[in-house]
Amino acid sequence: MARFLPLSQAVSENLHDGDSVAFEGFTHLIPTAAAHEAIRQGFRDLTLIRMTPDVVYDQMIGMGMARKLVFSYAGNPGVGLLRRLRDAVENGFPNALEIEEHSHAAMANAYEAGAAGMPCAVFRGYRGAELARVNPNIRFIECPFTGEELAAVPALRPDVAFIHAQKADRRGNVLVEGIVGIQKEAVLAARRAVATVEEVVEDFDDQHPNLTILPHWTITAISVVPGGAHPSYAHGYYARDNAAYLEWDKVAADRDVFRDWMDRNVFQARVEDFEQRVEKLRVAG
Amino acid sequence: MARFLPLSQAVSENLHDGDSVAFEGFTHLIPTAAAHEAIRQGFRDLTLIRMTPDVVYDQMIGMGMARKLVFSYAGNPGVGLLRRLRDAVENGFPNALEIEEHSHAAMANAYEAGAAGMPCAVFRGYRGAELARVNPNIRFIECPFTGEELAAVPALRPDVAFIHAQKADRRGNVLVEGIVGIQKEAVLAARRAVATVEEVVEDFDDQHPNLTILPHWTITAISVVPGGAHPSYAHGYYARDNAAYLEWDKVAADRDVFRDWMDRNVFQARVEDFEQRVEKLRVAG
Amino acid sequence: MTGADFTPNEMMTIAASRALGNDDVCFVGIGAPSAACNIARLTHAPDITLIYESGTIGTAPDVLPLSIGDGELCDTALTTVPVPEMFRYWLQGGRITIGFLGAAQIDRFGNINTTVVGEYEHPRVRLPGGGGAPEIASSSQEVYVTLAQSRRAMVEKIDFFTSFGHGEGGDHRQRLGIDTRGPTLLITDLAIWRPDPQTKEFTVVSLHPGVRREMVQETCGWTVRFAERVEETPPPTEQELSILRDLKARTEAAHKGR
Amino acid sequence: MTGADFTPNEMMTIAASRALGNDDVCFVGIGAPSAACNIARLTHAPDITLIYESGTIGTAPDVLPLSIGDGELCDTALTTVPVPEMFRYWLQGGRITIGFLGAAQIDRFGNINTTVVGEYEHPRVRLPGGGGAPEIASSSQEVYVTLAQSRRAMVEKIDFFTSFGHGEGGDHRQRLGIDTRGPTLLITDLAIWRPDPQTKEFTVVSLHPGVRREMVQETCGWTVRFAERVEETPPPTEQELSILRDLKARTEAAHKGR
Repeated sequence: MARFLPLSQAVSENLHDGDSVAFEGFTHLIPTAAAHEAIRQGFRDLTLIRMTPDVVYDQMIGMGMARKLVFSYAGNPGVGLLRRLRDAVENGFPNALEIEEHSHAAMANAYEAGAAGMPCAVFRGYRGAELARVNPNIRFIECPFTGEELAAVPALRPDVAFIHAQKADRRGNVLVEGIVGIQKEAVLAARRAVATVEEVVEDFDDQHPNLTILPHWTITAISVVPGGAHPSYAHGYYARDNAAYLEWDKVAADRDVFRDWMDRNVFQARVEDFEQRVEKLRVAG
Repeated sequence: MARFLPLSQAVSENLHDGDSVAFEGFTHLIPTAAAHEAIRQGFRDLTLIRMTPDVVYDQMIGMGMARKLVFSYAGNPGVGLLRRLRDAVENGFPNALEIEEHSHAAMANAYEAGAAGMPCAVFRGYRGAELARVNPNIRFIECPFTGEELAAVPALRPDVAFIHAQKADRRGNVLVEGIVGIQKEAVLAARRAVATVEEVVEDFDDQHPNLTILPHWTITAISVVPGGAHPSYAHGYYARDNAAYLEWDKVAADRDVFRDWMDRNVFQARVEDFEQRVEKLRVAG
Repeated sequence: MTGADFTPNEMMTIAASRALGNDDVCFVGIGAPSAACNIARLTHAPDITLIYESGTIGTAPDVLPLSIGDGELCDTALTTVPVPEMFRYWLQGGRITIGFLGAAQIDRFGNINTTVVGEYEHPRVRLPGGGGAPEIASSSQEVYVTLAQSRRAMVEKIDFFTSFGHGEGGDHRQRLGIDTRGPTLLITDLAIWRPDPQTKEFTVVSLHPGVRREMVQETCGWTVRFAERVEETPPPTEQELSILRDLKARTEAAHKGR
Repeated sequence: MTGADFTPNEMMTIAASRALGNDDVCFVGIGAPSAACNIARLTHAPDITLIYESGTIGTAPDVLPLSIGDGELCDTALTTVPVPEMFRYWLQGGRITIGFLGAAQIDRFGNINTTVVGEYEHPRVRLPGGGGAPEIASSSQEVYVTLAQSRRAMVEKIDFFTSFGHGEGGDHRQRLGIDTRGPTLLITDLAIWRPDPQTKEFTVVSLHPGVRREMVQETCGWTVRFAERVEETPPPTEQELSILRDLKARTEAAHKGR
C-alpha cells in the first residue's frame, strides 16, 4: 500500500547498502531526483540494473556506489560514451565494476518475466551474438514443439525499483504516460517500488480506460517531486534538457571536474531544486 | 496494407475452406457481423480458434462449418453451456468436432507468442491440471537457471483473424478501446487480419499516445459495420444485449428452433441490419 | 429452518463476502463469487480490489456483470489491461491474494471439475471447461470456493481435474511444486468449511442458522467431517440483506432490459 | 572532389535515404540512420513507418531526436507501446522490413562491434554495448548499415561480435538458423556497398560523385572489392540537400536551446 513520504525518507526506508536496484526510465521519466537523493545518502555496494544506464548511473558509478552493473546500453544517448563508467571498467576507478551485459531485447524480456513471476525469460535472441560467450546468464533451450533453439535469461527481480511518473491520485495509484518504457515491469518485478511524481490529483476517473496505471498496492512509497526527472523529461510537463546531456559529456570527462560538479549540483542541492531546473523547459499547456 | 472493402468481399477474400480462423473478442467487441457473413458464405472444415467461443461459434458449429475447435472456455458467459457445441461433442451432430482444449492462461500466452513470432509460449501453468494429460500440445520444459518445471504450448498462428473495433482512420489504422482482450495479439499472430469497425475518422492525432492502435500495415481489410458486435457491445457506442444471450440458451437448446432462428436472423438478414439491432442499446453520449 | 427471512443462497453469498477484507486483491469468478465479492465491497470492504479475467483491475460495478467482460466492469475500473497481461503480470505474478471460484463438481480436497461429466473423450455432459480456473487455483495466494450443496456437485470422485486443489490431500500440492496455499475456504448454502491442517480434507467449521448436520450430509456425496467445535454462522444483518437484494434487483432489471 | 557543394556526410545520408521506400517499416538506430530515415520520410517516402526502440511506432519528428526517446518521437507517433512489446511484437514478430544500424567497427561481412575495443574482460575502450542491435540484426527482414569510412571503423577483424552480419560469409547465417537476410546494404560517405551474392562480402557497387577507388581503399581496413560495373551515385538534388540542411539546422537549434 503506497505511502506518501518525503523523498529522503522514501529512499532511506527502501534502499540499503548491497541492494540490487533499478532506477528505470527509457530516456523519458528518469528518476533523477531519487538517484541524487540516493547519492547524498551515500549507499555502497549496489547492483545497479538498467537497460540504458545514463547520466545518473554514470554519477553513481563515479561516486563509487556500485559493485555491479546489469545493463544493455551504457551510453549518453545521442551524445557518446559514459566517461565515469569507462573509467571504472577500463581503470577500476574509483573501484572495479563487475558487469553483466545483455541486449535490450533480453533485458526487456527479463523485466517482463520478473513482472510475470517467471524464473526466466525465453525469446528469440543472441543468434550469432558474442555476448552469449561472455555472459553465463545467457543460455539456450529448445522449443519442445519445433526444436528451435531459443535464448533464455534469468528474470530480473530487483530488491527495489525507482521510477518517476506524471501523477499519483490520492489513494496512491500511479499514472505513467507517453514513452512508458519499462517502468511498469520494473515496479512489478521489484520487491519494493518507489515512485516520484510531478503532482497528485484527486482520482483517475476521467482518464481513458486503458492507460498505464500502477495500483496503489503495487507501490511502496510515493514522493511528490516536481521536475524530478530533469534533465530527462515528463511528457505533458516539461521538455528534455538536451543541452544538459551534451554538457555532461564534458563534466564526466575529468575526475576533478566531475567531483566538483557533483558537490555543487547534488551534495549542496536540495530536492526542491528540481522544480526550478525545469522552469524554462515547461511545456505550454 | 489495409483496404476498405464491403464485408462480403473482405470475408470471401480472406477466409477459405479448411482455414484456421480466430473470430476474437473477450465478451466485448465480438465480430458477430463478420461471423454471420462467414456463415452465409458457407465455409466448411474450419479450425475455429478462440479463448471464449460463445454464441457465434455455437452458431458456426451448429451449421456444420467446423472441423476442430481450439478453446479455453466454451460457455455462454454467465448463462450456461453452448448447446450446439454440446450436441457436436456429445452426439457428433451435425458432425464430429475435434477439440484442443487449453486454459485461458495458456491461450493468452499462445496468442502472445504468435504475435511475438515465437514458436511456443512458456509460462507457469497446468500444475496439477488434467488437461495436460489429454492435450498433447501441452508440454513441460525446465528453466535452465532454476530447474523449475514450466508449461509450454505452441504459439497460435491462425490463417486469418477477425476482430471488431471502434474506429479506423482514413489510412486504415485501427483503434480498440475498453476491454481490449486478446484482439491485438490475434491480429498480429494471424497471417491475414480483417477488422470490422463502428466508424471511420480522419486520424488519431487527438488521441492519448498509449492507446491500442493497430497500424494499417498489420490489417488486411477493413469493413465499416456499425453495430457489428451485437449482441456483444462496443465501448462508447452501445451496451451489451444481455437479454439476447439469455435468449440464445433457449434457441440453441433445440435443433429445429436453432435452424429456424439462423434462417431468420442470419441467412435472410443483411450486414446492414446490425445497425438497427443496436439502436436501443446506444450509449448516451 | 428457523424461519429467518433469508434464503440459503443469500446466506451463502453473505457468508462468503465476510471472508474478504479491504486489502484483498480478488480474482473474481462469475456467478456466486462475483456476488460475494461485490457485497464485500458494498459493505465492510469498500477498498477491496476486484479483478476480472477480462482485464479490469479495481472494478466497482453498480450491477453484477452477466459475463466477465460486461461494460460496467471496464467503466468503473481503475484500469483495463490486455488479457495476456492479466494472466502474466497480475495472476502469475503472484499479486492475487484470493482467487474466488465456483465449481460444477468438487471433491473433499477442493479439487474442481468444470470440464466434463463422464469420460473426457466421450463426455455425458460437455461443460464449459476451465477458463481461467486452472491457473487461478495454482497462482492465487489462496483460493475460496463457493457453491450450493448437492450430491451432483459435491462428489466422492470428480470426473476430471480441471483445477488442482489439495489433490489427494496432505502435502500433495508441495509435492507437485505448487507453492501457494490452495483452497482454504469453502462456503456453501449450508455451511462454512475449512481444510483440516494435516489431511487438507474440507471440514465443516460453521453451520448456517437453522442448518442441521444431517442436511449437510444429505446434500454431500462424501462422508462429511465436522470440526471438534462447530460454530453457527451469524445470520445476515439487515444491512447485508438489503444491500444484497438491492444489488440482485438492479442486476436482474439491467440484464432483462433491452 | 568535383566541387559540388555538398559534404561526403550529406551524400551518405541522402544516398541512404534513397534506399528506403514508402512501404518500409524501419527500426531506426540513432545518429546517421535516424537522419537518413527522416530524410526519406520528408522526400520520396512520406508514408514510411519509422519505429524507435523506445516504443514509438509511426513517428514523424520535426527535428531529429538526440536520443531514441525524445518527446518529439512520442508526440508525433501513431502510438507508443511499452518496450517489452516493442521487442516482442514488433521486432521479434518479424514486422520490421529494414533494421537500420550504425557501427563503431564493421568487417567486410557486415558483422558489427559496438561493445569494446580490445579484449572484452580488459577493454582498451569500453563502448556503449549492443542495445537493440543484436536482435535488430537478426530479426529485421534485412539490415542496412551506414557509417563514415575510416580504418578505425572498417577493420579486417572486429574486436567483438556485437551483432551478427554474415559471420564468415557464405551461408553462415543459415547455418546458425537465422532466417532473415542480414546486411544487404552498406552506405558510407564514399560509396554504396552490397554483399556479393555468394561470398556475402561487401562489394562497392557505386561511388559517390568525385570519389576515386583509392579513396575508398585508403579509408578501409580490408582489401576492397569492387563490382564488375561500378555506378556513380547520383549527386544530391537541390531539394534533398535543402531538406537535409533545414532538418539539421532545426535539430541543432533545438538541442542547444534550453
